[in-house]
Amino acid sequence: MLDQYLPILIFMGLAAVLGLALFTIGWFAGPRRPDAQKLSPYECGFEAFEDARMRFDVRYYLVAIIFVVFDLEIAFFFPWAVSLRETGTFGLLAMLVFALLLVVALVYDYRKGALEWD
Amino acid sequence: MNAFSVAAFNSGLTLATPEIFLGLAGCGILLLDLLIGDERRHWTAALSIAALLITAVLAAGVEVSGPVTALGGMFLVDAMSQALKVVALVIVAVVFVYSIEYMRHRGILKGEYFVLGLFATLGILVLISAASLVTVYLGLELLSLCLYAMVAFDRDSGRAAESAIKFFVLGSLASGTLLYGMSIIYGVTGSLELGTIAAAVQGGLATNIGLLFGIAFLIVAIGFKFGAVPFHMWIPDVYEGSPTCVTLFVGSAPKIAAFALAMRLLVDGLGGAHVDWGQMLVVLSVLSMAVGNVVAIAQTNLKRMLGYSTISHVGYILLGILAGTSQGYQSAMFYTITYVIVAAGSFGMILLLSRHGFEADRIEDFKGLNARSPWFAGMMAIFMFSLAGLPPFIGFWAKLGVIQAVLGINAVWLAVVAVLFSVVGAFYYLRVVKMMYFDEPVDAARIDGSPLMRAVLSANALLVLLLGIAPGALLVVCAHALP
Amino acid sequence: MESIYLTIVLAPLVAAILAGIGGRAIGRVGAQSVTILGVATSFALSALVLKRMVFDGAPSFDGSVYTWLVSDGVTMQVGFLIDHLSALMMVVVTFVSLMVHIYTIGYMRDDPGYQRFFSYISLFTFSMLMLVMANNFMQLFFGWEAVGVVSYLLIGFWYTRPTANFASMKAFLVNRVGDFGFVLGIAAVLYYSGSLDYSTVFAHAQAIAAARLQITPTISWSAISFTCICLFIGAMGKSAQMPLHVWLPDSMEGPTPISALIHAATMVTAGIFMVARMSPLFELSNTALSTVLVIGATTAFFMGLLGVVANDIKRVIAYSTLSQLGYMTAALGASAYASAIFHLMTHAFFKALLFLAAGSVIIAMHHEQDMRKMGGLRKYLPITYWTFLIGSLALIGFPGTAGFFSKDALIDAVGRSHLPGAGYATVCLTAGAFVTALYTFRMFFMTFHGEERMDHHTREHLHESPWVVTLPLVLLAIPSAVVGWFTIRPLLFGGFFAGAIQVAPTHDVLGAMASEFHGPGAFLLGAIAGLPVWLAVAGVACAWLFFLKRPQLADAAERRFHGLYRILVAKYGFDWFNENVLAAGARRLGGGLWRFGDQDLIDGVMVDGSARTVGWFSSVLRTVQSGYLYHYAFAMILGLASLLMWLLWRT
Amino acid sequence: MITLTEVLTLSGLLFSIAVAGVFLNRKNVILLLMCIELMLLAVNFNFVAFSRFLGDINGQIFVFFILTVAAAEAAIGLAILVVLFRERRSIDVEDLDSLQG
Repeated sequence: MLDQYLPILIFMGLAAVLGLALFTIGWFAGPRRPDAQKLSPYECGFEAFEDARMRFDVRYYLVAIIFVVFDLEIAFFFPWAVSLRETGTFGLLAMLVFALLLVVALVYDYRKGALEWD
Repeated sequence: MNAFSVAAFNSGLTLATPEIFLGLAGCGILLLDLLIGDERRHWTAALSIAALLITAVLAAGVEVSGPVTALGGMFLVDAMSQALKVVALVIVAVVFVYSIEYMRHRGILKGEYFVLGLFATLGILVLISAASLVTVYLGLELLSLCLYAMVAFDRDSGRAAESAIKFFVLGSLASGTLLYGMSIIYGVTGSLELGTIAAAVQGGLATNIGLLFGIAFLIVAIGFKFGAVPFHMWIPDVYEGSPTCVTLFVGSAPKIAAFALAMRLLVDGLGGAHVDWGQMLVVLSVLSMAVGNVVAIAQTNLKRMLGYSTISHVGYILLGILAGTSQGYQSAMFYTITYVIVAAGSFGMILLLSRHGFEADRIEDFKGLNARSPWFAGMMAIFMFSLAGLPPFIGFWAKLGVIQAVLGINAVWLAVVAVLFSVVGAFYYLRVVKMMYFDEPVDAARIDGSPLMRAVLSANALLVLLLGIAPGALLVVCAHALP
Repeated sequence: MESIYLTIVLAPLVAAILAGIGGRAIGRVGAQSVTILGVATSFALSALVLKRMVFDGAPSFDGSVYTWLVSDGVTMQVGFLIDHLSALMMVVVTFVSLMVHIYTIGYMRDDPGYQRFFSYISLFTFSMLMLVMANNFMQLFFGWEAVGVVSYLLIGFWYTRPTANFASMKAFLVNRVGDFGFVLGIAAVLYYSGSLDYSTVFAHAQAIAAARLQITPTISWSAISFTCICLFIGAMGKSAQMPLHVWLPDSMEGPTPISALIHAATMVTAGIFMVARMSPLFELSNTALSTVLVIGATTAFFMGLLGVVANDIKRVIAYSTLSQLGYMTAALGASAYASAIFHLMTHAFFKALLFLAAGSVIIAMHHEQDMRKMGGLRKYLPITYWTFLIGSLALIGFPGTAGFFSKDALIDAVGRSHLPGAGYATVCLTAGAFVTALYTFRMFFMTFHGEERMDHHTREHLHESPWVVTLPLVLLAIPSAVVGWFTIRPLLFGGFFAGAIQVAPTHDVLGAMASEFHGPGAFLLGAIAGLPVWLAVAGVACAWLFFLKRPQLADAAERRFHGLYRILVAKYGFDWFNENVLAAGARRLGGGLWRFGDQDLIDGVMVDGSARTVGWFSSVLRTVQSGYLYHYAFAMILGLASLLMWLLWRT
Repeated sequence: MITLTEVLTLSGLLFSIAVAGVFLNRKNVILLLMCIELMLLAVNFNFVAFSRFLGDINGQIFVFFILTVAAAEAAIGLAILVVLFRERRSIDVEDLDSLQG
C-alpha cells in the first residue's frame, strides 16, 4: 500500500532539490543591481499592501482576456492527450483542426497588436 | 450517446457542409481582412456576402429525406432547419448590404463587424440544426457572444458600450438559467439528446416536478432570446444604443434563432409537456403583446419604438407556438420569417435616411418623407402597414395565421386579446405613415445610398407587398417544414 | 314568355342608357325616337300580355330569370310575377309613360337638357316596371329605391333652381323615412318566413300571424301587425300619405311631364300597388288595416281642403293627387284592394290628362302657373279646354266618367267595412267628394272662364299647343271618359284579381256589393241617388258661385274664416313643423350628439380618451424601463420566480 | 457518502447567491461578471453531480464546453467593460442609465 506512494515521495524530493539548486545558482550567478521596482514585492507594478480596490491599468485586462481564453484550451488538450491511444488518427486530425482555429485567433491577436504592451 | 463510429461521423460531416463552410469562410475572411487596408474594406463586405450566399446555396442543396441526425446525435437536418437556414443566411446578406454605407459614413467600416456577423450566423445555423442540449447551448452562445461584441464594436460610443454591457449581463444571466434548466432536465431524463429526452418525457416524466422546474428555467432563456415580457428589458436599450447597422442585425436574423431555440427545446425535446410550457407561454405572450404595443406609443426614437414593436410581435409568434398544433407551429414560423423580412426593411429605411453625423432614428426624421422621396416613403409605408398587420401586406396573413391557430385550440380570449392589441399597435405604425405623408419635412437633405442598397431595399419592400398578395408560396414552405 | 317580360323591362332601360350616355351622339331626335320606341315597345308588349291573360286565359307567370346571390340560405333573384294585377299595372304605367314621352317632345322643346330628360323618364319607367313585375321583395325594393333615385333626379331636373334642389332633397329625404319602415318590414318578413319570394312568404303568412314580437317580457306585439305597419310606412312615403306627404306638392318644381308621370302613373302608385300585392299579409292584421284606413281617409279629406286655397295650378292638381291617393289608401284599408287598383287606373288616366293639360296651359302662358293671372283661356285653347273639362269631371266623379265609377264604388266599399275607423273614413271620403268638386272647378273656372287677368304681352301670344302636346291630351281624355263603363264589372266584381289579391271573407266588402251590382247602367242610376254625386254637384255649384259669379263672396269667406284660411295656407303647418321642429331639432340633436356623442364621448372619451389613456398608460409603463441593469435583472428573476411559484402552487 | 441531494442543494445555493448578486449589486460591473461565473460554476456542479450519479459521461463533456464558453464570455465581458470604462470613466452599475424608457 505504502509503496505506491514511493514515486511521489521521490518526486517531492527531486522537486525540493531542483528548486533549491536553481535558487542557489541564481543567487550566486545572477547580477545584482537592485532598484526600487525590483525591490518591491512581485515586481509587477503593484504595492503589496494597499487598498485592494485600487484601479488597474486597463492593459492588464487585455492581457487577462487573451490569457483566459487560451488558458482554457488546455482543458480540451488534456483529455485528448490521455485518450489519444483510443482516438487515434481521427483524434489527431480533430485536434489539429482545433489547434488551427487557435492559431487563427493568435495570428489575429498578433496582427492587431493585442500582444504588445504599448 | 450511440457508439461512436468514425465513418458515421465523417459521413455526417457532409450534412454539416454549410456550417463548416461558413466557419472556414469566417476564419479566412478574418485573416484576409488583416491584409487589406481600410480603404478597401468593402472587399471584406463583399466576400462576407458572397460567403453567406454560397452557404445558403449549400444549405438548400443538402439533400435529406426526412429528419436525419448526425455527428453523434448532436446535429439534425430536417425540412424546417433547411428553410430557416436559407432565410437566415439571405437575411444576414441583406443586412450586410444595408450596413456598408452607414459604417463608411461613421468611419467604423471594420472587418470585425462582418466576421462577427458571420460567426453569429454560424451560431444561428448550429442552433437551428441542434439535436442535443450541447449543440443548442453552443449555437446560442456563439450567436450571443458575437452579438455582444457587435453591439459594443463602435468603440467611440458610450451608449453602445452601455447597451452592450446590459445586453451582456442579462444575456449571461439568461444563459445561466438556460444551463441550470438544462442540467435539471439532464438529471431527470438522463440524456442530453433531444430525441432521448422527448422519449423520456413521453414515457411518463411529463408531470415530474423537477422536469417542470427545468422547463421554467428554459422558458426564461427562450423568453430572453425572443425578447418576451418580462425578459424583454434588454431590447429597447440595445436597439436604441447600438449602431443602427447592429440594431438591424440584432433585430432580424436572431429572431429566427429564437424561434429555432423554442422549437428545438420545447417542441422537439419537451413536446410531451406541452400543457405546461403552453400555459407559461400564454402569460409571456399576453404580456408581450400588451407591453410592447402600449409602451411603443410613448416612444420618440424610431429604433426604440421598433424595439417595443419587436416585443409585441414576439407575443404573436408565441401565440402560434403555444397553440401546440402543427398549424400553430407553421403560423409561428410564417410569422417569424415575415417579421424578420419586414424588420430588416424597416431598419434598412433608417439606414438609408441616415448620413454622416445624422442618425435618422427619431420618428420626426421621417416627417414629410413623401415630399423628399415618394418612392421610399411608399416603401416605408409598406413596412409600417405590414407591421401593423393591415391587408394586403404580409403582416396581415401572419397575424391571421397565429390568431387562427389559437382559435384552433378554442382559446378565443387569446384571439380577442391579440386583435385588441394589434389595434392599439396599429396606432404608432400609422403615426409614422401620417408623418411621412402629412407633415412638413424638417430635413431637406437628398436621400442617397448606394444603388445596390436602394435596389435591395426596394426589392425587400416589394417582396413584403408581393408576399402579402400571394402568401401561398411561403405558407407552403412553412407547411412543408412543420408537417 | 320570359323573353317578352324581359323585353318589357329592358326596352326602357336600353333606351335610357342610349339616350343618357349616347345623348350627345344621337342628338335630340335620336334620343326622343329611341326612348319613345322603347316605351312604345313596352306598352305594346304589356298590352299583349294583358290581352293574353284576360281574353286568352293565359295562366299567370311566377319565375326567376337570374339568381343574383345566395347568402345564408336566402336566395336573391331577379324574377317576374305576372298576374292580372301586375299586367294591368304594366299597361297603365307604360301607357301613361308613353303619353308623357310624346308630350315631352313639345313641352321640353327648348330645354338644353332634352336628351337627359328623356333618359331619366325612360329610366323611371324601367324602375317602375321592375317594381311592378317583381316576384320577390329584393327586386321590389330595388325598383322602389330606383324610383326614388330617379324621382330625385327628375324633381331636381332644373338643378340651377334652388327651389328645385330643395324640393328634390325633400322628396328624397321624406322617402328615406318611409323606406326605413319599408326595410324594417322586409327584414321582418325575411326573419319570420326565411325567404324573400312572394310565394314563399305568402305561404308562411299564417306562421307570421301566429308569431309575437317580444318587446319586453310583458309587452309583445303581433308580428304580422308590426310587419304590415312597417311595410305601410314605406307605402306612406312613396304614396304620400300624411304625414309623409310633404314632398309631393313641392315636387311640382320638376318639369310638368314629370309631375304627370310621378303623380299619375308611377311613383305614387307604387305604395298602393305594394299594399295590394301584400294583401295576403295585410288581411291577417286588422290593426294594420285600420291604420291604413284611417290614414288614407285623413289624407283624402284634409289634403283636398288645401287645394281650395292653392293658387298655383299645378299645386292644386298635386293636392288633388294627395287626396285621391288617400281615397285609394282608404280602400286598401277597407280590404277593397280591387277598388283601390281600379281607382288607381282611372286616376292614372285623368290625372295624367289634367297634368298634361295644365302643362299645355303653362306653355301657353309662358310658364306662368299662378291661376290668379289666368282666366278666360277657353277661347284660346279649345282642345286643352275640353280635355281639361273631361279630366275635371272624371276627377270629381261626375256620373258616367271613369272617375265616377271607381270613386263611387270605392266610397261605397269603405262604407261597408266593419273595421274600427270605418265610420270616420266614410265621413271623410264622402265629404271629400264635395271638397274635390270645389277645388277642381275653382281651378277650372279660374283658368278658363271669367275675366282675362294675364298681362297684355302674354295675351298676344296665346295660342293652342302643338299636336305633340294635344295628341296625348286627346288620347288620355278618351279613357278618362269611358274606361269606367266596361272595366267596373270585371275589375271589381268579376274576380279579375283572383289569385293576385286575397281578401278574408269577413273583410270582403266588394263581394257584398257584387250581389247588388247589375251592370254599369244600373250602377250609374243607383249612384245618382247617392250622396257623393250630389255633394260633387254642390261643390261645382259652390265653385261657380264663389269663384266665377261672385268672387267677392270668396274674399268675404276668406275674411270670415280667417283662422281656418291661415291654417290651410300654412298647409296645417306640416312644413313648418318639419323644418323648425323635426329638421331643426334633428340638426340640434345631431349637433348635440356630434358635440357630446362624437366629440366628447367618442372622440373625447373613447377615441382620444382611450388613446390618451393608452398614451398615459404607455408613459407610466415606460418608466418601468428605468435604465438600471439591476431592475432589468430583477424583472427577469421575478419572471422566473413567478413561473416557479405557479408550478408549485399548481401541484 | 455524499448524496445527490446535498450536491444539488449546494449548487442551488451557489446559483441563488449568483443570481441575487446580479440584481443586488449596484456598484461594480466586475462583480456582475463574477456572479455570472459563479452561476455557471453552480451549473457545472449540477452537471458533474448528475453525470456522476447517472453514470453518464456526457454531462462532464458538457461541463468542458461550459467552462470554455464561460471563459469566452468573461473575455467578452471584460472587453466590453474596457470600452465602457474608456468612454464613461466609470464602471458603476448605477451610472448605466442613459438609455431608459
